[in-house]
Amino acid sequence: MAKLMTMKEAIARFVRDGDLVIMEGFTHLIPFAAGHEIIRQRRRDLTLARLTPDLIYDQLIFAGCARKMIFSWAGNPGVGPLHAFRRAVEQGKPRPLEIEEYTHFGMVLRFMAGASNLPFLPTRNYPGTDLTEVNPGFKKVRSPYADEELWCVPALHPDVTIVHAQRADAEGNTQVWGLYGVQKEAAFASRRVIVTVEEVVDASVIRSDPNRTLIPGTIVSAVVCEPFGAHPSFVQGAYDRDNDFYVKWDAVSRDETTFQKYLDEWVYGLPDRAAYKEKMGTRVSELQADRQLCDPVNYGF
Amino acid sequence: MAKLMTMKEAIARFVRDGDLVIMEGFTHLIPFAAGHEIIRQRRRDLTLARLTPDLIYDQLIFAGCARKMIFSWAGNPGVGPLHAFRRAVEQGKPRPLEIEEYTHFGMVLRFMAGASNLPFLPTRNYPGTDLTEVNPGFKKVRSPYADEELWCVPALHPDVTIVHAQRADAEGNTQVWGLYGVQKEAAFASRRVIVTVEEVVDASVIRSDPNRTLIPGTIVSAVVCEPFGAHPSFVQGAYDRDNDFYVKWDAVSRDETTFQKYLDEWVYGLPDRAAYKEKMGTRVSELQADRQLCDPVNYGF
Amino acid sequence: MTDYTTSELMVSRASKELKNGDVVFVGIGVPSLAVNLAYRLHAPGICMIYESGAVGCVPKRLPISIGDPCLVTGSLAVVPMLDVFNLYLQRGLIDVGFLGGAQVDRYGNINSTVIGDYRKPKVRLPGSGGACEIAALAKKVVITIGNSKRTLPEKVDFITSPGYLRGGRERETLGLKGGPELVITDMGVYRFDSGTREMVLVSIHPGVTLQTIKDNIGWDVRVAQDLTETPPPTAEEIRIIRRELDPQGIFLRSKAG
Amino acid sequence: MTDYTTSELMVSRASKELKNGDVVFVGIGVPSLAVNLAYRLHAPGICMIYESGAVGCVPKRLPISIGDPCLVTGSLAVVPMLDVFNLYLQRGLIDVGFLGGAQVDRYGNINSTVIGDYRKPKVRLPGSGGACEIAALAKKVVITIGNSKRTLPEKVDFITSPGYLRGGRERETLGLKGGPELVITDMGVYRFDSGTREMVLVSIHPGVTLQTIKDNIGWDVRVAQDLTETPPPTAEEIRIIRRELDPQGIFLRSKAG
Repeated sequence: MAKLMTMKEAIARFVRDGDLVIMEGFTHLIPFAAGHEIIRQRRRDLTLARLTPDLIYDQLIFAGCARKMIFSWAGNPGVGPLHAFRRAVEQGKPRPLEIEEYTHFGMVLRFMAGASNLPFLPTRNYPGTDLTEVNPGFKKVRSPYADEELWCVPALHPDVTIVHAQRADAEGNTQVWGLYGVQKEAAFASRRVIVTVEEVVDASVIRSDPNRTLIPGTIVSAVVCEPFGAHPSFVQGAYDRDNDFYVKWDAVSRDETTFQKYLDEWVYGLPDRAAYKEKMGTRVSELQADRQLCDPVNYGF
Repeated sequence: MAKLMTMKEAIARFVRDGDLVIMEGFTHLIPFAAGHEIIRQRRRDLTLARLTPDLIYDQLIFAGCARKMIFSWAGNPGVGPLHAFRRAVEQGKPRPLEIEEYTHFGMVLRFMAGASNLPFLPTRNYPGTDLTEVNPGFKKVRSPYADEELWCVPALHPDVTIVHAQRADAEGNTQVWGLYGVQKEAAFASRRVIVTVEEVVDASVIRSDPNRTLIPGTIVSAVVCEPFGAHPSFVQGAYDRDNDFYVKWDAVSRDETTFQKYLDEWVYGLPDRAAYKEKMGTRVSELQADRQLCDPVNYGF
Repeated sequence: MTDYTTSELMVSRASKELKNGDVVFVGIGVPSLAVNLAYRLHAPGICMIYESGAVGCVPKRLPISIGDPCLVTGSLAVVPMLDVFNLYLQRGLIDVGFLGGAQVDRYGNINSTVIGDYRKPKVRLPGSGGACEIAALAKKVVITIGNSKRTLPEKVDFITSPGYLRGGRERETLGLKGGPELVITDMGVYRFDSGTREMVLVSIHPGVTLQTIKDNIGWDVRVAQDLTETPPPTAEEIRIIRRELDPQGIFLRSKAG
Repeated sequence: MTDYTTSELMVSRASKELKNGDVVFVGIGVPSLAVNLAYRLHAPGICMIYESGAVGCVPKRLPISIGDPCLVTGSLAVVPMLDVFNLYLQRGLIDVGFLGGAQVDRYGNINSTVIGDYRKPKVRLPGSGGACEIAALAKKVVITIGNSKRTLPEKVDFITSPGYLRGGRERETLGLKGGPELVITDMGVYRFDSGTREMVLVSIHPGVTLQTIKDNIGWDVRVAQDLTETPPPTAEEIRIIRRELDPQGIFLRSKAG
């Protein structure tokens, strides 16, 4: 089965109403193009899991795609709150949003437990925090080795995980450099995996540097070639973070009318990411990364 | 405090009689030069932990350095048994060797638990094996999430871990490519870390490709520049595995006289690894790796 | 003497908490500026770690987020976030962590989750992020926050990140090491009493009166006998902050923390 | 028809257990040759994983050890061993695992630890390595071993790697999935009865008699009604094995498994 397909096709085939979805990327490589396509295809009742919901989930919440959110930090980094998230939680608009809240460490451990097919993982974190009072997901286990108790978090088993990366081959063998975030753990925890990349490369490129492979093709369902697919977040070596966009988003998203206008113009009003990049105009080249190549290493024997 | 020092100095300062020592490297990057220096300095009563004791621990056992071994597979890969190990276990020669036995998975989990400052880690492995009957280190924990029990292994906390790598800077920021093995987990679990490398490089080389850094300088006590330091094992991109040596070792080690002769000639009889490499003569160039460079990636923004 | 802003004073004061060789968990804003100031002045051997996984960073520009690409380029290592939490923080390798929040209480507990009731919040805040684990697992925590009855209540609405809980030995009893060491506000500096573990005012910023502080904190705060005035930033510190660290004044014209 | 060695027959037979697209945990020797044979003939989409962490290997020479550098060069991925065990094996991604050992018993339990008593062994064997986790966590296990009363006792001296334990549903009861599917020896091929879970002889290699097999196994082995003769390797298989896979006969002149 050929895995290489368009974003429209990948979302249509592998993201279903009611799914538990992870779209990861910690500041780096956030799969915005995939998020926009999910909005365009009007998926509903999704449970969205992510350490930092960021603008991508704020948009999905406003568009009415989300029933529940599992997260650890819901803000616009260095700028302010996520307004759609706050309206949903504080006023139930556009619909009430169920929330399940952990910390960054707890979220990664949940992904790792799922990826390792374990029911839970323990940590020395969490004594004293009120989070364990409001979230029954935290439970204690007694060490069989010493008289001590540890808090645990339960495995998370997403239906689909979507990640963006610098490059992959047609089989989905995916390579990432710069910030790794938690994508590997999220992908292995998931039933289905969609990989969107700046560049689809020949397998020989992947095979020239196997230590860079973060996600193996064997767990990947779909590969989408989607240049600029992470904007307004960034891709190390390709384009910088669009910090102005994040700053301006505060005003855009505070007002529901301008928020809707943004979605109408940049999501519903466009067929795909190519059109989005086109519409971005000169901003694309302004964000283009400088060239700073690493020293190559020798894999010979 | 300067970390860059000779092997003699590093072993003298950081490996003590009675220590729990890990010298890791799964087939790849086995720190033989460090093992030979430990034999030369006649350390005693060491507890040696390693997934595959390999020839390096067989030599330490024969030389009388070891009191106990923690391991998961004790053989000469593809060739036969480890004769010194078998003599110690079956006949108590040169001295009885206490053994503590896990599996590869169990050993890595013990390293990872130590590296994570956790008392234990759980796994779905071990129902039905007799290993849990003969080793009280295996204990069960009940999942707080469902009615199921999981086997656990306890954290391991070595006094010192020694790893060999392709390159590091003078502060011990260490980069590895090819097989990773379990070195990262072993190093983070350890109180002290000695890194021996084929090449000490300027920090700018490390900083040109930060994703390749396996061990950060902040946990490293000593850095030793030791070219050919992993022979007869191999270093990806530097030299091939000396399979003939491993094959011939079977005969050498089966007989105690020839085993002693080997140590006299190649360990006690030589001052350091430079002399060993010198003595190897043309074999060094026969094992030299071909050149097969990876495509460099862009770290710019 | 040089004129300076309160934020610059806070940056200067925070930087003095950092020793050469410290492994520091860095956040954005005042903490980032304080660490970079220390790095340029008295602590060139400091190791900066960001929860995004960048280690030994040498940012060529002011990082706008903890995942800024400038933290990666030229860094000593980039590691998975799971390693940041397991192998660095939980392992006990982090000497100093910086935290802020919406509320800090008498015992150094921090709230960044909700104002009001958790189920029906008046204000829904971002949540813990990595703050809870930093508060629980770093060897020492330095807090920066504004000084007002709203931000410094006697008791926080929600304990996101544990300080000394209800004081005394409660934190140790729960098996937690470390704890908050210092609170730096826009009016003064507080430490924690070694017995009761409550915040004690140890220095007041130039131009601020004790009465002003008492009027802007949620309980009858204890004052150290040897109460001092917070030393103002030096001309050299100001120069580095304005010329090198935040030339566009992105953080230091916004409010503290 | 071509002449061939017993080992070549075993390699040919083992390769038939592999489907295109299978993710296979490969060992050295017969397993490695069988996987590479399948890869060249009917299963080009097979994914080879070695416990050393090399994934999607395309070895340019015969690997001498599971950590051979030729497994790394040109592979699709190299991963930490912790990932091999957590994310591949325990996660349930491994379709087929190959195992050998010193003893295999009536219910497919494998011993690679000791002959005799564990505390005072007659022969101390290498131990589990990754065998125990492969036996416990792979979807299906194929075993290769010599056929003798010594290597196939009714009960192993030590269960290193669990098969069906004492038979019946004991393995499932302990929460283990998968289990041994096939045992390939130098005399025949065995499967496991779906009810009793004991080894059943399903095919005999050309030139071997049923009596020879009964004389070389540690219990009164059951024989399938539809007992067949093991198909000999094809000329093409022999050519690939001798010309491409093991030109120096490193493994196939040594003993099986």
